Amino acid sequence: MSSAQFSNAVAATVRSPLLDSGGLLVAATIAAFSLLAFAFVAAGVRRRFWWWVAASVHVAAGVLLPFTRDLLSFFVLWEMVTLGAVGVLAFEPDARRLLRLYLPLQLLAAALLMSAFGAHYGVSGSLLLPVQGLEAGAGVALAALSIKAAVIPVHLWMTRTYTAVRPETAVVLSAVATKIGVFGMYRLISGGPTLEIAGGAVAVVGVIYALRQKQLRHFLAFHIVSQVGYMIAGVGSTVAFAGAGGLFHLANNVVYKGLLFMVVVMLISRFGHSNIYRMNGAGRSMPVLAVVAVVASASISGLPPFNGYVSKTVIEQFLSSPVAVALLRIAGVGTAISFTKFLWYCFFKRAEPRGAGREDTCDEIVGDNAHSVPARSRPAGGGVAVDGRPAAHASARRRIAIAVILSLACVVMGLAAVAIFPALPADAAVTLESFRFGLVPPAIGVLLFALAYSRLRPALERLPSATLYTRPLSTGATRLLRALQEQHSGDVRRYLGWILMGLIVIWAVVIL
Amino acid sequence: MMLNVSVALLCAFLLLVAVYVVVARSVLAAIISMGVFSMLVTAVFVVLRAPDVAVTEAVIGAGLITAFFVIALDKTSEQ
Amino acid sequence: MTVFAGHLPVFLIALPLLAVPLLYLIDRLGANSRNVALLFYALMALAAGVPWLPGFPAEVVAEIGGWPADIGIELRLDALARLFLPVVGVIGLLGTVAADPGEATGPFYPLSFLLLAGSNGLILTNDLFNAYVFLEITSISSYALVGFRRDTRGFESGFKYIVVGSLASVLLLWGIAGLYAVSGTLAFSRFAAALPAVPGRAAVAAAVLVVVGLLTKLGIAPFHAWKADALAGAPRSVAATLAGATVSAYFVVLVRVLTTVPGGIGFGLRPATGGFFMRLSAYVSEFVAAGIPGMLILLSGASIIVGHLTALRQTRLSRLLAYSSVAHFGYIIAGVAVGTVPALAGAFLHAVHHAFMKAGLFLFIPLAADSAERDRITSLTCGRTAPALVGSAMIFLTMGMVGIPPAAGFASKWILVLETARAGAPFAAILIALGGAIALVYYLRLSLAAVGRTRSSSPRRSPADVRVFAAFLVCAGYVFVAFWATDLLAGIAISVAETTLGGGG
Amino acid sequence: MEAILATTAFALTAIGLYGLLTCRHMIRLVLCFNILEAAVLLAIVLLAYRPEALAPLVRDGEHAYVFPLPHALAVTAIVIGASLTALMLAFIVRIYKSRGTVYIDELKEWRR
Repeated sequence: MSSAQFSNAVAATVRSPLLDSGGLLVAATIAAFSLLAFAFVAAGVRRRFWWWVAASVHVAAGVLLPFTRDLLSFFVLWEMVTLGAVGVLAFEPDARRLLRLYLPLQLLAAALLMSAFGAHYGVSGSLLLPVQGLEAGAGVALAALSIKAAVIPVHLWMTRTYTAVRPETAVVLSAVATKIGVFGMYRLISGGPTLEIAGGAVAVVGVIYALRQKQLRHFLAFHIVSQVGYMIAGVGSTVAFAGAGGLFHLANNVVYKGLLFMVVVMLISRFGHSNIYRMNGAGRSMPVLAVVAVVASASISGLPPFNGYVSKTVIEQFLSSPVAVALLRIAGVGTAISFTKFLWYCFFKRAEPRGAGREDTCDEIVGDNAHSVPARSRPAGGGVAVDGRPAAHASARRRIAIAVILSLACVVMGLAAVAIFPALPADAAVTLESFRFGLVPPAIGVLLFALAYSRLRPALERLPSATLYTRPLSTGATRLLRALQEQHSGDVRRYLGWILMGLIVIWAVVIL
Repeated sequence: MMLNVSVALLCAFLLLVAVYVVVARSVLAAIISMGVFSMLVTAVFVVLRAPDVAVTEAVIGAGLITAFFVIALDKTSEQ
Repeated sequence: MTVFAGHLPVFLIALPLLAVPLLYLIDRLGANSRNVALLFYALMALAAGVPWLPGFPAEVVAEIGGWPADIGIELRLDALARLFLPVVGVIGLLGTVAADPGEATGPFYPLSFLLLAGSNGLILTNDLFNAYVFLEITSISSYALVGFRRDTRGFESGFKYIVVGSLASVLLLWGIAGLYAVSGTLAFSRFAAALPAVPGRAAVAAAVLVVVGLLTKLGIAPFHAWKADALAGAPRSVAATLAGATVSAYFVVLVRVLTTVPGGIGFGLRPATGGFFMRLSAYVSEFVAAGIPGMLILLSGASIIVGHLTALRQTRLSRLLAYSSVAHFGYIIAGVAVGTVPALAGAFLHAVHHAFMKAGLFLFIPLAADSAERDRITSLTCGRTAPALVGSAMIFLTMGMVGIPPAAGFASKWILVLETARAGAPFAAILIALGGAIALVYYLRLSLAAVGRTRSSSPRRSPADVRVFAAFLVCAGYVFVAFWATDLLAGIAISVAETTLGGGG
Repeated sequence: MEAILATTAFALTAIGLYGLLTCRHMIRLVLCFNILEAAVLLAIVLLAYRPEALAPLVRDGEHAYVFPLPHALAVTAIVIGASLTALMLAFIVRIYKSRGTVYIDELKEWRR
């Protein structure tokens, strides 16, 4: 290894960036969205200076990462994304609780990635970004990237932190971390049908768990999981067009998922809680927001001509595995049901009287702190938000304006997809057949919502929690640590015994 | 042959004393037998034609260290 | 220059030894020996840097009394010694500077010079038995220094340390006798010629004894349990010296043994073919056949796991740091076992970085605790002297320990991960990488606990505080500078590794 | 004869290690260390032994001498062992003064 590699890995990325259209698209989208998201945050609650620094590091590392040429810079920037997020979370009211969950998983991911890079280096002898995927350690790298991408059994860090931070923070965070995980798969893993099917399965499971959520932010967090499934199916395919579709879906997702988070922030600050079923028909009092929400929902459900439609249809057309395609279609139906429910309950339906139904039973995410949201999101200027007094108007108008810009972006990215991202197939999204595939699943979804949702809901809520495995894991770990501690305290003769036993075992292994 | 037998007897005695050092009831007895043990080791050194080591062992091992042990035992068993 | 150079190895050992009775005399006469000791220690640290002057010969061999190396004692100032002499000197100096005047009385300074003489001797000697003698000098003075807190805990620590250390010495002595029996020589430089390229069982058994004795002194699992007890009971300045300087000297001896005894290092498994179980069984059998390097890799894995996991639950900073040392020496030993030039360079680099970082963190305790006894993590604060500076320096040191980029420790860990993976020990690579992750958890706990609180009672500010502060800042400064000088340091480490491998065969 | 002495050395080591792992009294622990050390010394001196050689004290005429280097090692080891013993005993006395116990398993100040 040349020692010169260590001087300033990040600067090396800046000096000689790797410019390909996929990386440019992702970086540009993250950068543009993050600027808007910063403006959105600035319009609301006042943050400390160091919060902005940490958030900037988080975003800047995410923007730089697509341009790296070598694995060392990739790893350094990956770590800076994590560190920035840790910094951001450290300024949240519940910092300690958040970090206890966020850190271990992220660090596990970093460690796995580091060792995968080591294995690759061991086989190939080079630290340059591999052209055909990692030559060794691809499985380990995939595990690391899956953690970062919040794939379903290891999604906890994402679903629990994004729902427990102050709502505006989630807007900023949603743009980078999971997307970096997916982008890493694009750069480092040479996929195949297995990865496509896995992506499809993640999309379906994510949507099912999203369907059972009652809190808005949990609902969005699980939709991130589901959308990541689409992206994995795309970038995990060996077909170039499917990969392009996956990347474009990633970019689209940054835009419309961020937009949805903004909508949710505004709903929460309007109503002071985040229960979907008690939003009381916000469409009447916030018509612009309702339009924005419809655009975002249409995008995520893949309705033409919005951006989600283009990427979804490209992915589905070019996947090599029919199973994966079928899974993605099912996930598309689920997404449509889910967002019809969101629009209906939040914007169009008059609320049921309080106490009716079982809304107050908390679902799978324990310790939901939605009830305390208004207190935390109260702006520093005082007297804004909750009941819409005049002081709130300026900031609310600014926020709405940002949301409108983003919804316009959804339309533009859908209509001018090929111009924006030339790697996409030129005519894939404009054939009659693709329109049909774009329209049918959402239509089925809307129908199913109208006809069967009330029957579906209890069944969904009886599903086992996706976090069943955490408790035995944590008790086991605690016991192990306690036993270790017990071995290390007290009698010095035990230490001597360890030494002699070690010596005998070593002799037995080495000599015999 | 005679040498072998006498060395074997010496070694057997050495081992017996060593075992007694470990298992003796009273620590004082163990210390005294440690002195005996050192003298036996000295004898073995002489047999092995190492008079320099034997002298050192006799002075330090059998004399000085035994004295240390006795002093330490004395200081830790007052009251 | 050459005349002087020829005597430098002797001076580096003899002058500290000379200082021992001198300082004792000064202390007995009632004068304050502290300033004399510091001045003299600083001179010794400077002398340790002399081999870096331009024009100094690449290797200096001093035969004591003109005897050749089979019979007499030979001191050899080679590249490895040149790298580690300043580490031992500077960290020892920092520890001595930071010594609490209340504890550093009587034979404290004479003992620290004995420690320095022993450490320098360990680094310089070219003879295994001579190394044993210096090891005992070093160990005995460190046992005595550990007990210098003069309370129950200090004595208990000292006694546990001496018991475990004595067992290690006995094992080492057996191993030395065995190696002498099979090879007929005790000089490091002659093992390669005296032993067959694939040593027999007796030679391997003896080498294992020597290595286990040294690993116990270093604190590698499962021979590490004494470490937390010893370092927690020691005066903080002594703990810093032991964890940084003395351990480096032991490490040098270990490297010398492993690089000179045939089959001591060099772990490289070929990728096997066939189905999964075929490959697995081939891997396991090759691993067992790898002998001492395979054993070292396994021990390093055990150290990383045990060290980091045990550190997770500690409530005292000193114990936490001790267990973290166990894990870090696991990293280092993995690099040594692999034994290629870059791996060895990574190990050396990490050993040097770790010495400074660990010493710095041990010096953080007297800065952040309000009494010698209270090093509980929950009661530490940065709020006595320049809280912001102390806090940020401490965070910087912990970043170095974890291996996060803008602090030293990242590059060396990165090399170790890459090289262990390349040598066919991917689990070691994964463990090294994962270890950093676990370390971040407990170091973050420390950082949050220490930075998040300011002391309400009135600050105590004394000259001793300023000294500790200065020593602490030097360590933190090293961690900062070393990151930006990684290229330079890595180049040095690589050249040292090359000469070490080339000279030893 | 070499075989007998080598066996004795190993047996002494075994006895010493047994004592180390079973004795509670700290002074007895130190005694065990002395046994262990005597065993190593025996082995080292045995290394130099040749049946036909004389003790390395120079006398008139040509004689085969026992190789003196291991003897030098053994003497050094004895001195080192003595100082270790002295230091251990000093610690034991200090522990007894401050803690009032001579039993190793009662030293548990560092449990947490």
